[in-house]
Amino acid sequence: MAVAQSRSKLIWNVLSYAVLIVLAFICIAPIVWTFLTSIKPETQIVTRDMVYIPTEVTIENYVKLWSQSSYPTLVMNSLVVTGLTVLICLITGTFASYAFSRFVFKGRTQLMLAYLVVRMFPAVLMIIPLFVLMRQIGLLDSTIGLAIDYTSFLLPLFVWMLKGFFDAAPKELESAARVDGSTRVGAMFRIVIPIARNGLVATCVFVAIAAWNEYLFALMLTTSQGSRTWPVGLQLMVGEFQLPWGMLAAGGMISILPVIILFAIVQRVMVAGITAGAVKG
Amino acid sequence: QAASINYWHTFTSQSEFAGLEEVMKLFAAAHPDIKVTQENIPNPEFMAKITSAVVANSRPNVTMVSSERFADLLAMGALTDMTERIASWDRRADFDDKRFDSITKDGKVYGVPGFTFVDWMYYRKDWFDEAGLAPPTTLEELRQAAIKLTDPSKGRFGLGMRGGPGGQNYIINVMAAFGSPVVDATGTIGLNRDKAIEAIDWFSGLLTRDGAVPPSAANDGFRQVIEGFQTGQTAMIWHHTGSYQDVASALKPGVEFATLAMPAGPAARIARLAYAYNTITSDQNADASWEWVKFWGEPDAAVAFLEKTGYFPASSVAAKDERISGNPMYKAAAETLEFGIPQPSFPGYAGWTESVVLPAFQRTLIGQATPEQAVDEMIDGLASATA
Amino acid sequence: MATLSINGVRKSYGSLEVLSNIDLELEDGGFLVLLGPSGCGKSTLLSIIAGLEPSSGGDIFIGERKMNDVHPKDRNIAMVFQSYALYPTMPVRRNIGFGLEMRKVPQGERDAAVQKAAELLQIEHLLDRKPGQLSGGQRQRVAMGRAIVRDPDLFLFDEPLSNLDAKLRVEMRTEIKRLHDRLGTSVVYVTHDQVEAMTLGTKVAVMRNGIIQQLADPQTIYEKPANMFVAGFIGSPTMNFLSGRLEEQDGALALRYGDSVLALPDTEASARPFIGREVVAGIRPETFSTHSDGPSLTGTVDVVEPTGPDTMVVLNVAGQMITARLGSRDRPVLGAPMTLAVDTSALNLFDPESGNRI
Amino acid sequence: MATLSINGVRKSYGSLEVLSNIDLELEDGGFLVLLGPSGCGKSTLLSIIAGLEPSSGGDIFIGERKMNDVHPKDRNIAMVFQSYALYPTMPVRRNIGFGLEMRKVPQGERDAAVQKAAELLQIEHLLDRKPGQLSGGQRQRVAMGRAIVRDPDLFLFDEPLSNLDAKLRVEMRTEIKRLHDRLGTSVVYVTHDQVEAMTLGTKVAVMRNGIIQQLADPQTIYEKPANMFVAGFIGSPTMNFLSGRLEEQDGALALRYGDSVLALPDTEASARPFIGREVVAGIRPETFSTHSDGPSLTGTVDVVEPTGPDTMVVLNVAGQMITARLGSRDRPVLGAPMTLAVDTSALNLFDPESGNRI
Amino acid sequence: MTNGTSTAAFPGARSAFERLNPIRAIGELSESRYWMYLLLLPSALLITAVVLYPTLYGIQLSFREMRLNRPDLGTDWVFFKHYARMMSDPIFWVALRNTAVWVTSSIALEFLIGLVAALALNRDLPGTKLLAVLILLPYFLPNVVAGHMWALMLDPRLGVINDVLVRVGLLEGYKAWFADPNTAMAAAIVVEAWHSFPFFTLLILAGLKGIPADLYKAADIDGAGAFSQLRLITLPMLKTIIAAAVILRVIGLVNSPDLLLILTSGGPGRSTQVLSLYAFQTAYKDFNFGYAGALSVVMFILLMVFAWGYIRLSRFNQE
Ligand SMILES: Nc1ncnc2c1ncn2[C@@H]1O[C@H](COP(=O)(O)OP(=O)(O)OP(=O)(O)O)[C@@H](O)[C@H]1O
Ligand SMILES: Nc1ncnc2c1ncn2[C@@H]1O[C@H](COP(=O)(O)OP(=O)(O)OP(=O)(O)O)[C@@H](O)[C@H]1O
Ligand SMILES: [Mg+2]
Ligand SMILES: [Mg+2]
Repeated sequence: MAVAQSRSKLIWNVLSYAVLIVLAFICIAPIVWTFLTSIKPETQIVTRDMVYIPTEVTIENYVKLWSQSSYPTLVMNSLVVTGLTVLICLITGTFASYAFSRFVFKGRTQLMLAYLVVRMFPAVLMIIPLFVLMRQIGLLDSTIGLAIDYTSFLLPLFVWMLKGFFDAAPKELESAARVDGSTRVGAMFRIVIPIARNGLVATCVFVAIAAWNEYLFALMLTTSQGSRTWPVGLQLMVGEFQLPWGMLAAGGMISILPVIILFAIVQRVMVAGITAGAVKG
Repeated sequence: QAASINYWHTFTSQSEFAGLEEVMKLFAAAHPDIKVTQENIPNPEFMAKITSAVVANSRPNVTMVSSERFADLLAMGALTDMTERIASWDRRADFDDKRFDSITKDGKVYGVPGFTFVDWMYYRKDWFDEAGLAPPTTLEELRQAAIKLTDPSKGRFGLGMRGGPGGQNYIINVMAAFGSPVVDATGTIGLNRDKAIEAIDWFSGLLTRDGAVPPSAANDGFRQVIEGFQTGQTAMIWHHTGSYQDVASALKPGVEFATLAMPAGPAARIARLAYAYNTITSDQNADASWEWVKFWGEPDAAVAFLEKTGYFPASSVAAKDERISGNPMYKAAAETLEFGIPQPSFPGYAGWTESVVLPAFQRTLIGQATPEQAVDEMIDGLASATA
Repeated sequence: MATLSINGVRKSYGSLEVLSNIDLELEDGGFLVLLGPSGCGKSTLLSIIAGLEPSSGGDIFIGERKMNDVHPKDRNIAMVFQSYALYPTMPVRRNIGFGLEMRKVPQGERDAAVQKAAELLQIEHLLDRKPGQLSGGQRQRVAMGRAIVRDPDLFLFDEPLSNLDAKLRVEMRTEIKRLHDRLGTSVVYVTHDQVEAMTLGTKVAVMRNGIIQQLADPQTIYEKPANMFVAGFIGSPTMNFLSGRLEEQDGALALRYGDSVLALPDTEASARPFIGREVVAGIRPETFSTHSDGPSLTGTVDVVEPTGPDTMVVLNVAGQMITARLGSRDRPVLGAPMTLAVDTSALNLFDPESGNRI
Repeated sequence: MATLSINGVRKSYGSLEVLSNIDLELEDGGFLVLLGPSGCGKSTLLSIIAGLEPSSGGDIFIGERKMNDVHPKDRNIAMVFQSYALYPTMPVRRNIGFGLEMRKVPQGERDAAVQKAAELLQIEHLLDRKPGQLSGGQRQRVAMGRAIVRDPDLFLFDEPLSNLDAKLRVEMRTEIKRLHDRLGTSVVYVTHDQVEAMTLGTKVAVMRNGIIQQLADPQTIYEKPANMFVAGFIGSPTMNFLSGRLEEQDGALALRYGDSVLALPDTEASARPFIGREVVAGIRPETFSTHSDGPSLTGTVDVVEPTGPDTMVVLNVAGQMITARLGSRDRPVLGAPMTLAVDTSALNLFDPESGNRI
Repeated sequence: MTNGTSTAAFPGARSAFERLNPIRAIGELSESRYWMYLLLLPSALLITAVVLYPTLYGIQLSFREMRLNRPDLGTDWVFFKHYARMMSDPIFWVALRNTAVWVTSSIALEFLIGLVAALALNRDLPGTKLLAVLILLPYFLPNVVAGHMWALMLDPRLGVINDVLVRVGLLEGYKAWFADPNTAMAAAIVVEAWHSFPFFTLLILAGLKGIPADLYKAADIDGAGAFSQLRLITLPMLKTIIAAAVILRVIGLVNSPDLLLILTSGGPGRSTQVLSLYAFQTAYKDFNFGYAGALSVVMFILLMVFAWGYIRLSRFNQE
């Protein structure tokens, strides 16, 4: 026999469900609409009388999208760029945010601000010099070059976010690990990172999504089909003197697919959660 | 000599792409030693990208340049003088001299026209017939017809006004039609304040006074205007030949809708001819580039392109193609070719129209400014754009 | 196994000095107990020994090796943290074995060691839980286990038994003693339990406000406290301080308090210079008895508190409150006068001005 | 101020039952001490009383009010957590005053209360620090302060003094007693310190594996433990268990162990049915003495352990190890035979099969 | 980070074998006093390499005459000419005001919804894992797609939202949300909030998981209600995470014109013109890189001032 939960708890639970369901509806409705749009023929999209449920279903938009674009190449490029970006961020950024979180040294605040400053200069004006730079080091029009460009503004995001999560992990645990014979890096990898795991994953997800969806830099700094990414490809499929609703919608659906798959994997890791405790005081 | 060149363009839609591929295929057959790699760039970002490339000195060999971009690109030094090559080109005679007007500066020619967009208007033939109205030939007739055909209870409006992105060109046209061209016959740049005010007052009045325009006009771009027409919410729209396929896909040509040359204003009849030129933008492999540029002038290529896209050829030879001359709907276009003029073109023009003229006009639409204020804003903006 | 020497170690947090000029010497295989009031700097000192906190000055040697610039992991120290500092993401088994894992001890050997430690600490059944699922005392034992599986040069224990019940604590104390006897590893041990201090320590350091008050063997600390602070701090109930004037009576010393006099043994030669001055006599509550005769104090019974095995009696002796611990069979009557014999040989005299033992 | 009744409370974590059928009754103004080995469920019980953990069954009443469905914040309870649970982002002052702040006590009043509690706990100088800058004992006192500033219906203390030094602990104990006397608020108090249990508790509950073994006043728990577990758990050093056969000699009871016999007082009428059977005699170490005569045990001295005030002696009595606590002036000789008198009136007999007191 | 010399500099390296082991070498290095600088080095190098030149380039542009389509004007230094012009440029001031409205409203809305969603999700109620995925979906859509989809849904002719509102009776007829200066900004903010609130949800959720449950228990006992717990425990504990998230979002919103570009292009009139859009247009429509550079520098300075003040106020970096 489970003792009845206290009433206020019940109220909060009900409220939580209500909030979540409403939010989920708000979030999902446009996406559902996008999906519906993607399977409607043009005549049911551009019409005077709203067609909610398509009376005629077509996959033409997807077929066009697939045949017209080199979707696999584009997605592959996007995956590579996203993967590289996340990788670079993980390698360099994890260390940096750990340093910011764990050490007090002269100029720390200033340096952190400096990392932010990097993000502050409007991208609009960064493009030309970046273009020049990338051409000089021969990385123009390459996935690695693009990943490095992304890193320039995603790395600060990564570092700043992750620092918050590192801060939340008790310092004593590292002390214990170090006495146990672990080096500082060892303690970082074995103790701090597992504790900050949720935050690390969340941060990586952001960087990945930002890289996955980035358009302007990808357009400007890649030229050949071989290194173009999916958002650029998507935009290009949408001609100017066309009414591309169906295709645009199909493109939207296709473009969130890989992200959803990725997230489904990540989600499992994230919700595993950790039992905090063992820390007095 | 084996050479490889790259070609930047703004072909993005499926049909455009098919046309391009066709042309490339023909070219490859004719010039097996020249390898063309094409790169498509979305139209809105085209200038940003080409600017970056020019500044970074990493230009493509050949670039597609539309007339309104010519002046800016030339000023940036992006284009190469092609006068001599064109003069000695055996197909030069296929083209009317006018076709080169908007790619010529100080007697130097910088490109070869690929195809043409011709300004015209679409109207609901069935509604006009029903109301017993004749197709308008002047702007005032257009206004009267628009007022008559407006019936908000049925959700019908007379004119689909493009007051959003891209609408600046029509504002310029209306001002010119009222006697205030941006560049006058003598080549002087400037607006005639009174005429311009009159024009803006008339144009915005279609919404604010006559209510003959959908209230969404201030945010209506190409898409909204076409959709409004397709879904039977507007009786008339202004556009160019490039949208014919779209309109015809939703409405029956000759029955539900028909085309018409642009009506005349009090001072002039204005319709624009816009060309997409191919220009050499890099010194490297210039000869190979030239082969590619002039290939677009080959009737075979132009017709192949037309077949895929329906875009109006620039070459007079190609324009005689039966599929164009045989289609009554294209009559208006042929008519317009006679009196149509290119858009004004000087450095800063495009930017001024987009970032000054359009917002100023929008402000009259939404009641934030009077026509006088809007025109003053335009005049000031023009002054600083050309300062 | 190594000696530990600490020379002039200091530590400040900003302007707050929490350790000033600490000197300590611990012989190889010694067992040093740190005692002191809450906040006196014991944990800080351990952290500095372990290399977890930088000191603001001074040197630390373990064995012959100067440790100032040696990293914690290379000091080969095992430590129990006051706050346990268990790794929340790892199960108990891995928590305990972590130190061995870090030292690349093969899995099998490690498992055996963990198993053994867990048995000793009576937590075998908890090995697969996460720390968050343990009770306070269980967590503390895991923390303990993490230290004792190792074979370090030096053990640092920060109140390792504070959350255990008395019985378990006695058992654990015995285990620690056994471990120490067996391994002969030097130990620094912080505790608030004086029985632990007395039974485990070969040396006891009493600290106060970051200063070591006395460093000696437990017996000495107990019997000959260096000053009134140490005297008052050690022992429960705490030592009685009876103020009076030191007099010479018939060649022997005596303490005059109020109208009465307490004869002192002759041995206190060092006390002679204080004759005629105010002194404080420190008398432990357990040195009173109802049985013997000899020097005695008389007062009225103010409080009687039976605590199981003993009975605490507070006597009002000429206005000064004196606590005596008597056997449970003594049943004093509240408000009645009572005379208690004092074992003056266990008595200490203090200079009330400096607080130091005479 | 309120009574507390707990009826048949149970708690399981998954399949693990940590509390089974707990019944407790605490009178208004009572002081209940929970004692029990580590992991027996004391903290869990407190959490359930506070409403922080849902119980798996049973009812809780505070005063007349059934609390099962009452939210913790409405139970008007003050609690000291074993893990302190200080708010790391708030300075000490705010930590202590938080409960008052939540109850909308005006700033001035609150500050005064915090100040007073801080003085009592000797942490006035720490009021503006964050918990992270405190020593273990200081943190514990802050946790304590958070409870005592309030005026709740019920106090729950979970080992509130475990990290304090002996002297401070005595002072705090006194303060708690005083607080309790002054406010008359009911208290449930978990401790491992038996002196605390004995001096503070009006009632003591001894738990084991989630079951209450005995609930009685401290004197009874100490003198008449309900079973061998309680007997062995309470008292330090722990009670001696001497196994033997219960015999009748000359109409009086006696315990035969090995070749010897220990005469028992006649009072143990309830023991008569056990005559001729194996029984266990529980003898507290402090009931031995060298002085008196009467019933006695003889054995060889196996271990001698001086611990300041006392000397512990372990005698080998016919193969059974018996610990005696003697005065510090008794100096037994290792390996020599020794005879100790036993106060048999304080002796308990247990049934070795059930473990219960006879 | 090669081994050899570096390990030799630190005591603790024992054998030649160990000295050659790079993992061990890094381990040794990690104990050195300069470890934090070493940790920062790779990221700092990367950022400097990629960003220093572009930023300096942008800054120097702002002090020059640089109109790509007017080579006749040259590219001389003009010092503060562009800045002076900006002060009397009404569009700049309008854009500045709009930027402030756009950024603050969007952030406020995103944060609020994000927080509420995270709190609700953190209760770990059965079935909410699915809801969590649904709630995070909008963030996965590229800006391009999200913008266009909302443009379609809010369309004055084809918009499903208009249709629904009309059917429910909240609207008389279809409304042109983006053609009315009174609703254009608000509609854009709603779209932005819809698209980006999961950013806050995910971060706050991850942060919430790290708060020890004990604190809430203590707060329960102390009598803190749900709201007090949120205000006094949860938010302070999440302070650094929230502060970082807000700063990053502010920077993101100030700097990227994507969504507004798709939805309104700054119109109607200038009612949704923001600084980033203005700078973009100045650079790539007017080709006035000098002025665009100056606009960028001003945005940059405003952001700096904001970030600095914000860090100060939120005591972000204090222990
Ligand atoms: N989350 C949990 N999951 C499983 N078992 C748990 C959990 N929390 C506590 N326990 C177990 O419940 C039992 C009772 O725990 P509790 O904290 O009440 O013990 P306690 O009596 O307070 O012990 P201590 O004196 O060590 O603090 C312990 O054996 C513990 O291991
Ligand atoms: N980060 C800090 N900033 C300022 N003061 C600190 C800090 N950490 C500790 N202190 C102070 O240093 C002193 C010594 O702390 P320490 O933890 O060594 O005490 P302790 O002797 O272990 O006490 P306890 O027995 O209570 O654990 C304390 O007064 C404490 O308040
Ligand atoms: Mg401590
Ligand atoms: Mg407990």
